Amino acid sequence: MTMKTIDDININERLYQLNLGPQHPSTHGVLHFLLTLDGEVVVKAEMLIGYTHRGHEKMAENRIYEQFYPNSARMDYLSGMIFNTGYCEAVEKLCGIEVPKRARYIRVITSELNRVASHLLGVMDFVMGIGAYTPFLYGWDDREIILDLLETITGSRLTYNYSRFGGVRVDIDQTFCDSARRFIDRMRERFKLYNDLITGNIIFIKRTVGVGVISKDVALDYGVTGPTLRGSGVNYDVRKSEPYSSYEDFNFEIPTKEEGDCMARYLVRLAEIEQSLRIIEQAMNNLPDGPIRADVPCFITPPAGDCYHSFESARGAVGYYIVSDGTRIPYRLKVRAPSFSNLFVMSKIIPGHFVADLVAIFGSIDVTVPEIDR
Amino acid sequence: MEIKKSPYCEPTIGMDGAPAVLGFAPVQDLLNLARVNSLWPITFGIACCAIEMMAAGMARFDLDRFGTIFRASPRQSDVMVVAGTISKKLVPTIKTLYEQMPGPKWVMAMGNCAISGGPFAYDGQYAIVNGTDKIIPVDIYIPGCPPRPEAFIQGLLKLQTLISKGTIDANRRAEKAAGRAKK
Amino acid sequence: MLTEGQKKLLEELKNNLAKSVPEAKISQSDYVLTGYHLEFSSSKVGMRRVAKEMRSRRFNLETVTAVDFIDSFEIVYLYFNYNQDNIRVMVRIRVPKDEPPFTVSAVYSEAIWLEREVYDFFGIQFKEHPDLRRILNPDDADYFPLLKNFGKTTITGEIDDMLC
Amino acid sequence: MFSQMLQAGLYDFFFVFIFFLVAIGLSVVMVVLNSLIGPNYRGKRRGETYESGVAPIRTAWIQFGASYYLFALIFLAFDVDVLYLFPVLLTYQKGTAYIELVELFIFLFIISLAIVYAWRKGVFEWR
Repeated sequence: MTMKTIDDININERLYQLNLGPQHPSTHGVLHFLLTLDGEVVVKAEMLIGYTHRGHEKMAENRIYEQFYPNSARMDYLSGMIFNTGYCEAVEKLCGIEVPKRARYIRVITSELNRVASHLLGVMDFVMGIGAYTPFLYGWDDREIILDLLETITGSRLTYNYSRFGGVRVDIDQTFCDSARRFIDRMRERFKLYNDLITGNIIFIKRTVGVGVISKDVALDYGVTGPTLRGSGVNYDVRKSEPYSSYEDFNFEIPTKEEGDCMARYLVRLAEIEQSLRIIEQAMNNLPDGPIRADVPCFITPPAGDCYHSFESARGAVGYYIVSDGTRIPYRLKVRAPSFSNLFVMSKIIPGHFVADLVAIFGSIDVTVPEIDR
Repeated sequence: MEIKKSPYCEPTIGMDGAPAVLGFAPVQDLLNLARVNSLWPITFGIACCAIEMMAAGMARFDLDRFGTIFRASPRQSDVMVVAGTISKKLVPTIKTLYEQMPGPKWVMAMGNCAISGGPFAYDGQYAIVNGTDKIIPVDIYIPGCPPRPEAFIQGLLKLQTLISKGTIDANRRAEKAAGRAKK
Repeated sequence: MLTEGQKKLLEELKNNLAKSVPEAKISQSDYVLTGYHLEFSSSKVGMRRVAKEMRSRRFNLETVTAVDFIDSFEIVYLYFNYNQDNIRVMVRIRVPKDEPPFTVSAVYSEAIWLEREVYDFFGIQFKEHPDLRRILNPDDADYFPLLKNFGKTTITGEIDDMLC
Repeated sequence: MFSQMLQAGLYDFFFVFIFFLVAIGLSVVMVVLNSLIGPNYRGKRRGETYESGVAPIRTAWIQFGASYYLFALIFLAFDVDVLYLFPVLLTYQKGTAYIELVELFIFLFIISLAIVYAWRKGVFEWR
């Protein structure tokens, strides 16, 4: 691999190039930061990605629509359920399939559970990047409950294959709802523990307040979406702006913070867990009964044309752009990965920070690497 | 089924290394008891299997019971767990990390992607390498996509038996196979 | 269906875009079926003027991608306005294979990486791009994977007898 | 030589000498034994500095910022006074139990004043 030297800054003796490279505990996955350091201060940060590029989009052009189910959950495996249902909704929009109400509610419940699990891991990974290891264990403790919950109906812990075109695969029963309610009550008490353990910690406050501030213009310029954008004061959430899968039936707020620093993004994610719990509760309280899947032919053949479906994953606004030429194989399938744009904003805000702050900022932006590399 | 030599007596394939100076079996078997109960894997999570490896390390499945602590640098680790898809861009990194690990070292290929390219292996694939054993010698294969934390722990225990009773088991299996072939 | 604000913004957009890029075809499309409200298609030019227009209205550049129609490329820009009334504008620029288009990274810095990815997959050399290098594939790769003539494109035959 | 040492009352330092001998012996044994019992693999990249899986771009032998030296000096402040703790170690059991302990803490307190001074002078703010 040819190494990149700096083009605009001439290398005088003081600048040192460091690889915060593919294998590093703080880059969640294989992500390569090529840093130009002046002592401890980062002068220029360049991200080299592509270490887990698996060619999802080329695979989509070789497979019929149904064969792309497993791929959709393996792009962002932390919010696998959200990506899976998103892919099904994109193709349903293309074919004009009407999903029964119960299936839409089940999709909302499972997606919100998956969002809570993803936020838990994202937040605790961010906190561990700063040096606190115990919250990571507590976060995983709650996450394991969600994984068991989702495993009872989907059969897998991480890369779900639960949604089908027209609905979902397995119905949820009363035991699932009871254990989900028990989890919600338990999670509500855990907030007090997380606030004492993390938010109140003076070291955490000193390391995150005022670090890595993303202003609204920079966010607009770099196409940042998701909790990272909401931390900078823009209340854009696809579930509210373009309600899909009957999100308009539930009332929930979009938590936003104005400061735009690491602490703001952390607090936004914690508040979003709270909102997701509210959505799950409302969805389970008035869960309509009825079929869980529309009668859809075994292999669908969407009409020629293209469509773009946007939905909200734990990291931002994901979009499936499908161009179909009338056959059973998509002509082109493009996935808009929010982490791709969220990561690029770092090359704008990192210069001037310490190397240790780079880890804090990177953790607060909460990125999944295979979703960037697709 | 050829009798597999125990790994620490023979340098792994493709590595110019010398076996131990004090390489006699009783000394090494004694040391294996220490090596078996302190296998330190390198934190080298690539994709989805990395999350399951993390889950195995957490409080519920608790890898510390087996003396397994995740070390960040290859200088202090014995086991390289390749957890995830190996893309062509990552191959030089994996080789470098493997070579920078001190002996005795073992490799666990975790997940279908590391074993054979998994769900991404088809004949038009341009981006990934179909399996870890095309780059570095692998000792333990853990199937699953992603394998459950229990499967990762079972792979770890299988590696431990491979180390401590590696030659004895292999020889016994070889004799049984030879016996069946004669009948 | 379309709120008052969205209708007004749509009208405003239509004549502004028509003014700035006269030779383009602008049509309103059904949001429920296609996911975008306004469709703007032109050939070879116009992407920078549209980008400036969108940037002045604080639209967010969602994605830049390309589709390989054997004889020519179609570069797709998607703009979304998340401030007040949400409108999504689909911009299609039909570009012949040998004539590279201009970059919009001067207006939207996010386009630097998005266009690098399009170059990485299709080989479209965006003119005036700050540093057009490969981003996802290995740097010494000599192939452009998402072209229709690269590798195995369709395996319909095998799927039919395999599945049905 | 041994007998003069005894009369000169340096008998106590004999134990310190054994302490150093054991320390040096232990480290030598560990290094030698390690290279004997373990197999050594000499891969191509074995000698290179580890930089998270990628070949390092330039060597680290460049001019460093002055702030790094200040941090090293701060460490030295406490490192030197460990040497002065050895005599306390030897005369520990002669007086009553608490005298040496209190003297020890007074000594440490005075040493840590250097740290407080450096802190006030703003050594820890990275410039």
